[in-house]
Amino acid sequence: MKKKILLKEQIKKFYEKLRENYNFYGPIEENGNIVFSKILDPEDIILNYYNSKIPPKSVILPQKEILFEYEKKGDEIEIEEPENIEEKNIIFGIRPCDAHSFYLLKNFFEYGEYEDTLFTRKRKNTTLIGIGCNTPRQTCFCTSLGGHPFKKEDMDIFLVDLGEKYLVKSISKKGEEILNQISWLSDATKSDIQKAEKLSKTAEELISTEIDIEKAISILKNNFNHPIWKEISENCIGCGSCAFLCPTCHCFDVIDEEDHYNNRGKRIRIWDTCQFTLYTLETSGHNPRPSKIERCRNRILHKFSYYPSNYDLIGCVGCGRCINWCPANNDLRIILKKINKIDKKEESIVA
Amino acid sequence: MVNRLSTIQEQNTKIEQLIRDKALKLLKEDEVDAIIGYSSGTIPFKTCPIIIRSEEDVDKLIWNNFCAMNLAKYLVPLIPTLKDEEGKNLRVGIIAKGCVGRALIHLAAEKQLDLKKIKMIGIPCNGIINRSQLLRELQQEEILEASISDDEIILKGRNFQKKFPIKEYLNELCKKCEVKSPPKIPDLVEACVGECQEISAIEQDFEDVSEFESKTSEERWEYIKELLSPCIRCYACREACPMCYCSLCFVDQKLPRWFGKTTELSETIVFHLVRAMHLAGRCVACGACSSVCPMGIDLHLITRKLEQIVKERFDFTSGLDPQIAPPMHQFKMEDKQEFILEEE
Amino acid sequence: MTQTVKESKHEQEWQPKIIAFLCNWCSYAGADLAGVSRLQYPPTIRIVRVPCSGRINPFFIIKSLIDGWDAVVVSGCHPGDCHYISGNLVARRRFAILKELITFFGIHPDRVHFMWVSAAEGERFATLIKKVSKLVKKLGPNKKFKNSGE
Amino acid sequence: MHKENPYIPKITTIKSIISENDVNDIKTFELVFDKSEDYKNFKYIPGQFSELSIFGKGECPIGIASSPTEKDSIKFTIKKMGTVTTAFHNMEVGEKIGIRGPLGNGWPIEQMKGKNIIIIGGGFAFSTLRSLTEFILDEKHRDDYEDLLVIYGNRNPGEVLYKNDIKCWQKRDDIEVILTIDNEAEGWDYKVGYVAPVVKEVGPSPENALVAVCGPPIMIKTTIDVLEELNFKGVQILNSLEMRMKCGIGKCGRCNVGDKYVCIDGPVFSLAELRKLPDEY
Repeated sequence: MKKKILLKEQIKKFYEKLRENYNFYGPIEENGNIVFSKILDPEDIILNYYNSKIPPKSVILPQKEILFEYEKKGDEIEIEEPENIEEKNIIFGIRPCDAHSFYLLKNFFEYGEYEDTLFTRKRKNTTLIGIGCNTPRQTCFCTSLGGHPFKKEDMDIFLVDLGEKYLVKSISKKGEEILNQISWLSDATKSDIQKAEKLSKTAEELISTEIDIEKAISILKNNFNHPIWKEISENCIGCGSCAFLCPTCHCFDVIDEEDHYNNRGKRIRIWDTCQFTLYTLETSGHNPRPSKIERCRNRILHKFSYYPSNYDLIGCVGCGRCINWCPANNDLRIILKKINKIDKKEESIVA
Repeated sequence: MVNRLSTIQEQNTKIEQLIRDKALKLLKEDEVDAIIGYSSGTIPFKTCPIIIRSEEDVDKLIWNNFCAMNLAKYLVPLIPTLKDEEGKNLRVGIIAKGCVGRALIHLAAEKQLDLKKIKMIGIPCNGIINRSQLLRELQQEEILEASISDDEIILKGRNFQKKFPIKEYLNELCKKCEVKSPPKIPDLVEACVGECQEISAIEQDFEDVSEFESKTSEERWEYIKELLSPCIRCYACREACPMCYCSLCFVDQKLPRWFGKTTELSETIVFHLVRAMHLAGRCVACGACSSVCPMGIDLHLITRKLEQIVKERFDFTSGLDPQIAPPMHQFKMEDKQEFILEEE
Repeated sequence: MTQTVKESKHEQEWQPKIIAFLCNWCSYAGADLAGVSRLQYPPTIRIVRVPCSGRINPFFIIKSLIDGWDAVVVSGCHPGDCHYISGNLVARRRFAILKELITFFGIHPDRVHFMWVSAAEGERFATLIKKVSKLVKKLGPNKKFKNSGE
Repeated sequence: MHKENPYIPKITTIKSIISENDVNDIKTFELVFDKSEDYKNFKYIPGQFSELSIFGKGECPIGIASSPTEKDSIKFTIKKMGTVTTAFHNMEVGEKIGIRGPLGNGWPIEQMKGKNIIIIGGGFAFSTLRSLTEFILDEKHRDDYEDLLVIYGNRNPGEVLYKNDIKCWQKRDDIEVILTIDNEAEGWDYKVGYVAPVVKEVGPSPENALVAVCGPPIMIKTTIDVLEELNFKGVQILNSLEMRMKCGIGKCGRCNVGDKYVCIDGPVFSLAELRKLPDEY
């Protein structure tokens, strides 16, 4: 399909058209933070943002999600499926790194004998309309992880901000179907396309961090007991901000909420993180990961060792959120660089 | 003595020198095994807490107005990093701005640590910059570099450079801080290295608190709702708080499960309400909880209220004297009881 | 049948539900005395007997509000009369802070009441409960937390 | 058509509750599925577990104590420990329990065929071993396996689980049952001593044998040492791991040991496999 042009003042029209059939999510400002939320007024959409505070995974993997509801009727128990799964969603203005996180999450949730159909069905019903990053942040390092500020493969429709207008390209069939519904988009000119290509190049050059991830992955295979884990966990305070703001972290806790008044209740899942002591604490009092050392190690290894060996993917997209918001400034880039400096000789001694 | 009339930048240089001199001396004379301090951060507005163990690393220690974390957190006995191979506690030196000193003293008052094993390297703190406020003011502009020049903070972005007066962009608690350098402990003078001050009581007004309290119930509830609605329950506030050292926080208790753990507004409000209550008479007003919040929630008003309650009710200020029992550890027959319901 | 059944005004009126934690040694006996003496007070309270007002964890009070009680009453022995010597004095400091904080957070102070009632003060108990009921009735149902009002 | 929501439990009813020990903190619950097709779909092998839920209280993973050869109902032995298990102990016959499963890999019954089987259990962890023993003893399966030896240790006689089943086993000649308790007690006619020394004393031969071990960590550790002394190889020693779990299907993330999830890759691992994993369980 041909590349199209969407003028900035047409966003409203674009939104009005699509919200008829979709829940339209986009980046807006809430209490000083950019978050992905259901758009009620197209004027609220902020597209010249760096990246959202809370990753857009929250749209289909919300912090609190109902697994099912039940009702007690006398001796019987009736179980009801959650309602909103079949609703169609659009996530508008998602960044390439976050779009890639949806790919990782989808692979994880459908892996194995048991498919998490709550997630996969929601993912199927969600269309990603993404936008390239003209100016990546200082902390971005997606290029080290196979990403790119203009990577469009994980999206359905890809936009490029050309200043006063957006270059629009459908990537998937889903995207093409949506664009076919919108007849009034004008065609892009050659110079528009050239400009987009130039922007892509400039953006790539702005990313200054370069990390040899393949090397880190191979080193992490053998260094479970290396002293580096003590070193990097020393200033960690054990909060969950890195995980809760991470677009690929997906671990959760399951709890029941009872409504005594109506003999009803629901089982919900809420985000959880391996950084919390309680995460692995067993009722007997035994904790397989009793200190920050094991917990920090698990976080790094999960992303850069267990993910590659189980799913052949890297569990990080390089969005830089954990770097920006870690209270102790425990910088992931520095951690990976330190790991890459582990000497092969040293390794064999420790192992 | 650091000259109070000099610019903030000059003060910082002097404080940094003070830190390095004292740290070097302590390590050289084998008075301590490790020193907890701040090292330069990897992104603007941030410093990275660091634990150094050798003289060569002394130059990594820095001071500037971004040193937001309360280092006392790293000394709470439940955190095991500061133990040697055999699990024994190390002798530790700690870079102590006023509130870090207060936290240490209060922890000693609660018998959580032994001040005899600690060297407090006191420094006259000149305030911590409110990162979230500045980020909010610059909205979506990315700040590539933040530096301090004279009395101003200079922020550089891709195509801008802006200056802000530091004094106006300090944390609210720092603006009202009366304990810039850590209090001198009368019975343990040898634990206080560097600049400590003699202080036995703080007098301050609580206009900000009374102003807030003059609002109606509903207005206050709306304010609290708005304030806490971004909370994602990452517990960074709890984990950064030197006083939150319970091995099992009330919110994590399961038998019985008191309060919900979701991000529903009423549940987050209850979490912050109960946490505040647990900090009454213990909070040292360091503002670490607000500084570390990834969502930029500023809890200073609650902190101020706690300070006001214990000051006005029990005439107590936390973290000044390890010998005085905290107000919630004691009671008096003549405590005020105007809130008790009477027939008329 | 032409006669329509009219609900009396009294039945239609909203009645608050108030949970009362009474200490075993003074206030519970006081409430008992109020009953034995046939003193009238509104049927709005549900009593939980606890060993001492010092037993009251502030969680009990907050949890009650979350669970939808319209108000919470805690009553213990008068200062100096505690069966455990100082339980109520310890509790008093806690309650002082709790009451100030919940008021600060915007929950109406009349939702939580503390009182001292001795075993001999049946009348005082009845009067105070009347007073509390009146205050809470004026406030209306507790709807601040999600579980309430149902 | 989409696949089913994996978090929705099937409904069962408690048919009977048996108190297993003197202190009454271990009970065996017999559950019957409300819908017969749910039972038909619940095909399990010994060593697998299920996520049991009490609505309003939560869910917890429990090993299946019955053997698939026992018809019509399934059994779970539950010790009163945390929120959900305490709620279980307050349940009565006729109440509803949710169940998801069977989950996990279970004991490798195919690999065990034609081998001498040695079952070593300690205390409360005997439930899935009971399942395995009953399975092997079933007339349809008994010929598939060679000698069967069960060594079961407890702190005191009152703690011994499944007393009736054990009595039946002792009467048979195709199984050797060795019971032991930590300290001597009145009326105890069997062995006295920890499990590991008893294993050493019995001295089973490693030839053509597989050992299934389950018990408290210290017992497992000492027993493994003894077995290695007796020349058992790592691949011959099977272990069932425990970890905190929530989802049971490899999604919630907390039960990983290295890159393996205990809930889907386990809970049964051979010692050889465990040695390859980091020591984080």
